[in-house]
Amino acid sequence: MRFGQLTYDLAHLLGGAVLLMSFVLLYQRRIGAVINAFAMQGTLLALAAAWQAHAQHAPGLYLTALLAFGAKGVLIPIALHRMVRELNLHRTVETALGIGPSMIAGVGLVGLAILAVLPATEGVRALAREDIALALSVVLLGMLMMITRRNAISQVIGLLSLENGLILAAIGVTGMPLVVELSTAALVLMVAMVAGVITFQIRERLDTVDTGSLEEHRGERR
Amino acid sequence: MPLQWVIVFFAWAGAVVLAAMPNQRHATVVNAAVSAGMFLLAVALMALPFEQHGWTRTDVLNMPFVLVSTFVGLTTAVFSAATLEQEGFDHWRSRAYHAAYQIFMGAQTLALLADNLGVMWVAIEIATLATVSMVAVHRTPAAFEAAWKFFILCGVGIALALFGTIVLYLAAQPLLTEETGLSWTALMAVAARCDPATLNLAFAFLLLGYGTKAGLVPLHSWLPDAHAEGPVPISAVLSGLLLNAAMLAVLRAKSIVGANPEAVTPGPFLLAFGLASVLLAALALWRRRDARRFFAWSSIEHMGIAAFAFGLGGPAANLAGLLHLIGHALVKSAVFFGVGRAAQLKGSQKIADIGGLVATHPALGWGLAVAILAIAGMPPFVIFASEFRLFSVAAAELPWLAITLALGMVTALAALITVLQALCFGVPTPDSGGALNGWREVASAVPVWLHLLVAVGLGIAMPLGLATMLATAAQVIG
Amino acid sequence: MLTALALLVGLLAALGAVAVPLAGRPSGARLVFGATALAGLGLVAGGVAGLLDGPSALNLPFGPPWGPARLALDPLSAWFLLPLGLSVGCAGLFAFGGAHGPVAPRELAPWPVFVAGMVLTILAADGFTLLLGFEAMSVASWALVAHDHAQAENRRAARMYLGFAGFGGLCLVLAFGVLAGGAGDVAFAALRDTPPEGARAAAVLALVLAGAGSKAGIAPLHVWLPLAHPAAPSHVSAVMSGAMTKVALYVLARFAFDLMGPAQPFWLGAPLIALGAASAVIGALRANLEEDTKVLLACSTIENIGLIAMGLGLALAFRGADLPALAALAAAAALLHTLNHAVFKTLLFLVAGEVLHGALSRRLDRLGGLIHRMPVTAWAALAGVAAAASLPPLSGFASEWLLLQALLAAWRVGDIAFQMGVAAATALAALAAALAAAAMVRFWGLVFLGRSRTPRAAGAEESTGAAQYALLLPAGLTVLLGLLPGVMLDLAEPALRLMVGSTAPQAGWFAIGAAEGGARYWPVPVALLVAGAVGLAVWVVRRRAPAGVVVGPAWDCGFITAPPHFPFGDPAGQPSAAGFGQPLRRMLGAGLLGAHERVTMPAPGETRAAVLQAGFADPVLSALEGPVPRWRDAVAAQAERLRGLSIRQCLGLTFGAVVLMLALLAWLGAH
Amino acid sequence: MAVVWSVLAQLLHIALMLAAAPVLTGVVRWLKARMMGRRGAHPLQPLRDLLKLLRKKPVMAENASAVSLAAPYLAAGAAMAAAVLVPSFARGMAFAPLSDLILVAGLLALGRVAMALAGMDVGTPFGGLGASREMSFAALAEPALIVAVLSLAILAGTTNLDAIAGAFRDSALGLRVSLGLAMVALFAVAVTENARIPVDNPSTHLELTMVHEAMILEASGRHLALWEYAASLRLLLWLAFLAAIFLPLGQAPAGAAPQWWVVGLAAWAVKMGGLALGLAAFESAIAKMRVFRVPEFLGAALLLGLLGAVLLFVSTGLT
Repeated sequence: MRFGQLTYDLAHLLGGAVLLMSFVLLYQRRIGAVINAFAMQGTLLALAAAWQAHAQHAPGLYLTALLAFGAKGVLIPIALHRMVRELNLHRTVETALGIGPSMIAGVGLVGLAILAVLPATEGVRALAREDIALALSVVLLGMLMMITRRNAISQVIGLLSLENGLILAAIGVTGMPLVVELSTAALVLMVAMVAGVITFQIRERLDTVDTGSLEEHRGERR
Repeated sequence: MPLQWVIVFFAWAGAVVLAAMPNQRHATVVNAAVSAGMFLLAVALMALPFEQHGWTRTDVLNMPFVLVSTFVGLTTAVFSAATLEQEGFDHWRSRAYHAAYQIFMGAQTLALLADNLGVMWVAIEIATLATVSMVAVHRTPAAFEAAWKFFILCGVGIALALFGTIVLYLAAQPLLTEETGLSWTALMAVAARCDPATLNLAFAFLLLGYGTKAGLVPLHSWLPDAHAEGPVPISAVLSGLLLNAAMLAVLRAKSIVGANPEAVTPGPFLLAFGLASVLLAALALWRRRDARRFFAWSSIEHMGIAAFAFGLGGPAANLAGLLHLIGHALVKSAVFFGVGRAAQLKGSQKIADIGGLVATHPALGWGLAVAILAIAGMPPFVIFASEFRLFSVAAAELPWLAITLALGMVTALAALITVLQALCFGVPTPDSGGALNGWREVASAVPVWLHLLVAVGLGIAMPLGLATMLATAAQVIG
Repeated sequence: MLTALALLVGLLAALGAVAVPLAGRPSGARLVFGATALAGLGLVAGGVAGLLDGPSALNLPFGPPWGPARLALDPLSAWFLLPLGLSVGCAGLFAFGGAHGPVAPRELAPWPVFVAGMVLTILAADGFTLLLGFEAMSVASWALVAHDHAQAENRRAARMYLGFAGFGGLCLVLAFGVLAGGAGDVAFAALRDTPPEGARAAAVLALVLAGAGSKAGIAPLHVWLPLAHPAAPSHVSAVMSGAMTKVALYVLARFAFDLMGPAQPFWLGAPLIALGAASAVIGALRANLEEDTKVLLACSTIENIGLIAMGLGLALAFRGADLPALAALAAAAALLHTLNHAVFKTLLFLVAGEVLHGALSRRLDRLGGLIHRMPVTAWAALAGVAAAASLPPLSGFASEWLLLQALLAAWRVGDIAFQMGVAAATALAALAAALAAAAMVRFWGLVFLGRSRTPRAAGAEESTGAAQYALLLPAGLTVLLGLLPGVMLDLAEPALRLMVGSTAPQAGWFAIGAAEGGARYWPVPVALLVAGAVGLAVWVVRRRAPAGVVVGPAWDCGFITAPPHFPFGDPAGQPSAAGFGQPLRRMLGAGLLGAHERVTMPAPGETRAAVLQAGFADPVLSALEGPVPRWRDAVAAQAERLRGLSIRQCLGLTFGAVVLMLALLAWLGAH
Repeated sequence: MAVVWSVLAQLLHIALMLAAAPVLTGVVRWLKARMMGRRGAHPLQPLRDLLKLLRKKPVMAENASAVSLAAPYLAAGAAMAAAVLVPSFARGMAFAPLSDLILVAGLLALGRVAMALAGMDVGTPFGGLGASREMSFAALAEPALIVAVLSLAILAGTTNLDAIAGAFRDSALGLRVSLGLAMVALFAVAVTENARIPVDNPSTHLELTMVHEAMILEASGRHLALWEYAASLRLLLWLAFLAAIFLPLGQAPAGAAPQWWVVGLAAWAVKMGGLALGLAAFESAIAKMRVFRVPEFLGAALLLGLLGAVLLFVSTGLT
């Protein structure tokens, strides 16, 4: 694959779109919009996976694409929407770092990701380099979202978006063995996490299961 | 099916059986029996020639850990059988606990035996999921809190590790075939020719990812609470086994990066993490009021020491690190048995509520006292040997870092002594129930002393075969 | 012989294990103590044999995971077996005599292990084995210090003790590491092949001083001694003071004179001399102020360890300045004082134990007049006291004479700064010796002379049998060693040759000499001279004076007569422990130990009594229990802020680590 | 033959020292009295006192132990032994090889300890007070003594008193600042050791200040005689010591024939007389100092001694 080829361009485009959606996630102020943006990102990821399956002639990746679409494009967003509705959560995103600064930090992280990948010699194929830079950016933005947003839902979505970055990296590498298994396993982890959020009915933040009981146990300060 | 997989699936089959067993008493026995079976299988595996086989491999590096891990698994199961009634489980939770225990043991063993880094990652993920559920099993707010923190932080950690794994493959991809891909053996073979910059990136993420699981500062925040809130046996296996598996994963990554002369030297990173862990833990130990959290912090310190040893590199320091991991697994689980049992007797795990154990419960009190001495690096236990080796190498190669490390260790030692005397000496605090009848009382103390005995044996009279294995392994890590 | 000694170590360790079930039996304790007493005898035999025979080495069939444990017996280690054996033998005998019925296992089981650890340290021929023995000795003695753990002060002592032990062990490991220089081979034979130079040598010495010094009680790492000794059972304190500190000095000597090689500069001895002098003065001064018999004796141990350290430092300096004969003189002083101190300090601690047993107190202010109730103990103690006060012709004087001779010759090293420093050290050594004499007078006078200060002291009972022999034996040895130091120096000759490559000036069996043709000390003629003079006085007095005495009441110095409920007189009418120490507390204590006195006078007309508050504090101990923990807690409190983080903030830490790592990689890639 | 002479000289020396001790004390007292304008007791009065005391039966406290009985003999014996070792009119006497300075200091310490213990035996407040002060002062005097000895030992190369005296007499050491400083230090030590003014007052029983007398308050009869005699001997031996080192002129050399002894004896008598005069003058001229000023007095002596040693290092370039 080289520049100018359709395979490459489309893969690159889809990867870029996933990254763009990460920025959209950071930009949104309302929970509902965040969930929708995440669904969009999941769908784009599924598309990227499907395209890679086609390009690499790896039928297993179709399964990954299907799972990604099913879980992240449809089911998890629906579950989160329901949760927001039923628990009557705040509809706005509370930020620890404002939207503007988050965006700037995000751009900085993308720059960092590129700088970190840059030293890779030309021996590694360009696609892989670009691909890894994109995926790394998505991962970092996901983490950024986790630590700069106060709402539980936003934080979970940050984690899920981080995981999207992983899958993006995995599908981009030609011949990656076990890619389906790994992506599935990662998905299981994420689903378990979402299930945890929903079961524990975590309303405000991931920190808080029941704020009242914490002081005695965790702090050990008397 | 090769024996490696037999062990893993033996445990998982045991998990299925245990999940279906309604009678808690029977389940404890079956649990111990399954663990005994695993231990025997691990011994049998030692007898077979070491080889790579599919996704798994047996080599000098992982077999000592498999042996120790199944041994600790067995003694923990025995301790668990003796004291489980103290945890006050209903039969559902008992089922969940036992099933999770065996799922964890299977996954843990698989993580150690895995040759394929992807399989290793999956195994560690399963182990994490199993332990999260075990930490939460008491369903108190604190337990939920601890489990949740554990879950989130380690979830992110292993996500990072997966990213590292993928990048690692990317680095080696032009040189690998689909069949051998992600195999550690194959990666080691081509490591020297891989793209160094990509390798660096991979190492960074593997170190941070598995380092989170190993509890290295600043990725450690989950560890103290997770160790303190689950049932007692879980603290023992978390500290004794899971940390080792994570550290072994770091070592596997380090050996690959280390094999490439153009990539970054992995040593300084490990040194930095190790030193940070020791220093922070040494200070944090002074602020603890909860006995189990105290020893959880001590685990952070010891992982830091091991990381420091591996960071130093070279056969001598690596041997020290391996010995330290093994010694820590044995001794720290003994400490958790002791302190957990004491907490059951006193009805509280606050240090202030436990006191004078040697006067009222000599076997337990002295066992705990000796175990804490052992964890503090007193002879003739294996941790003494490993710390001796580590410091005698470090003093010559990195004197200032060695002195800084020593400063941290002295601070930690003083804290350990203070707590040892607070728990074991002085005027006994009143018991609040928690007595065990007949054989259970004995069976709850035997694991402590057994571990200490083994630790002494490894410290000053290690079987030649094992010593040779570890020495070879120390050279493999590089 | 070495094989037999190695077996002895094994047997002692096994005895420790067997002692747990034995402790419950009536005769179990006697068996264990008797066996250790015999082991002490064996150690002395082993030491003498090792000095007479050549060196031998032995590789054990087990050891650390990377090689065998190595043992060796050479003259230096053989010499240190002598104080160890004598101390252990006497202490074992004392405990044997004092044991009636079952003893708590925690008091019995660590005892043989303690002894085994010390022997192993001395026999070790590689770093690991040495540390194994060293730390085993520390841990076992810690258990003994903590045996009466219901008392908070004992727990504090045990904590401090074990902390110092761990610190010391760590320093020694680092010293071995620096010495081995990365090769990681810590066998002594390999270490000797690569002697350190310059900064490395200084680093090794500093680490050894911190490591072995903290165990030996060299200032400023001496503070655990006065805490730990009173907490341990008497026979254990005797061995801790008499033998264990010597084992630490052995480690020091082994490093400085053997492993570091002979080609070291003279200034390497300077820190030893300086710290030795400081220990000597601090120890002796504290011995004058402490009010507990065992604490007093422990402080006196600090003083004597300081003197021995000075001897070692001088030997090091002389060797570096290529003055072998003087080096041998200083080393001889150190070795001889090691042996002498081991014997008389063991004796004195056993006396303190006997007094504790008989009069049920260690406090000077609760004793008194015991010479009437415990005459054998008193006279045996007097031998030890006189030796500790370095009075001729007892053993302490002989070795301190040698030390002073070495100090007086130290100007020959040449360097003007060294000369000035050593002149000051000479003054300090003399000060310490005289302070020790004052402390010993205070000890013996307050315990055995005067009137009983409590009814319990008045009703004290003396042990008979083995416990008494355990006092008489070292008392006799103190006299014998004092009269025949020449014999001991002859015996020490191979050890001196190993240390400094030369032998002490030969002066025959009945004398010791400063140098060829220099001053001599002849103990036996001196003893005869004094005896003759006393005999003359007796003869003259007998001839001229009437026999017999008139007995009357003691003059009450103007105090009112004691009321009838004070059958032994008014205790306040006798000098108290604090009162006896007052002159020195005012003269020296204020400067060195922060001693203070405050008088609170009631206003005129008030009926309140005037109060005199006096006290002192060892500055090192105050620092260890004051500012150091405060700094530690302050830093820990800062570190603890990490712990108050929420999960999100913890993730922030992870995130920060990732970003930092990536930035680092990017930077590394760019460069 | 030389052996016989040395033995004879030694015996003569012993007799001389034993006999001269009470006389010297008497002379000093007499001189002091004269200087203060009193007539003073006969110089032989101390000897008469001794004989009188010997004839009296001692009174002992009920709870006195064997220490009270034995200590006077030991103290007197130690003082005698020390006095025997300090050369007077001749060098190279039979006991010359024994006469080590540090040994002499040790023997004096032996006597001091015996006295302190005797003071504590009965358990009276004064006895303990005296013992405590005596041992404390000695602790401060000892370093000054040893530092002064350091200067001597550097110059003579040995601590043997006989050899030092010989070296100072035979080799032309000349006048040295160091020696002067050492002498001042030694003099201060001598004053302290002998319980003289300004450290202690040998003729006072004022309880606040006394040291030496406090310890022997309980002694009487023959015991008191022994204590007094030991004190006289100590004074004699210190003056003899100072004379032997700093005024070596006229001493009979080792192995010399008896005719030299006459010269030596005469010179010694003159020297001792001079020193006694000096001591008396010194004591008459100054007042007793407070007890807790003694450390400063002895500290100054120590510093002077140290200064002497250091000057020696510098001036002679002993490298």
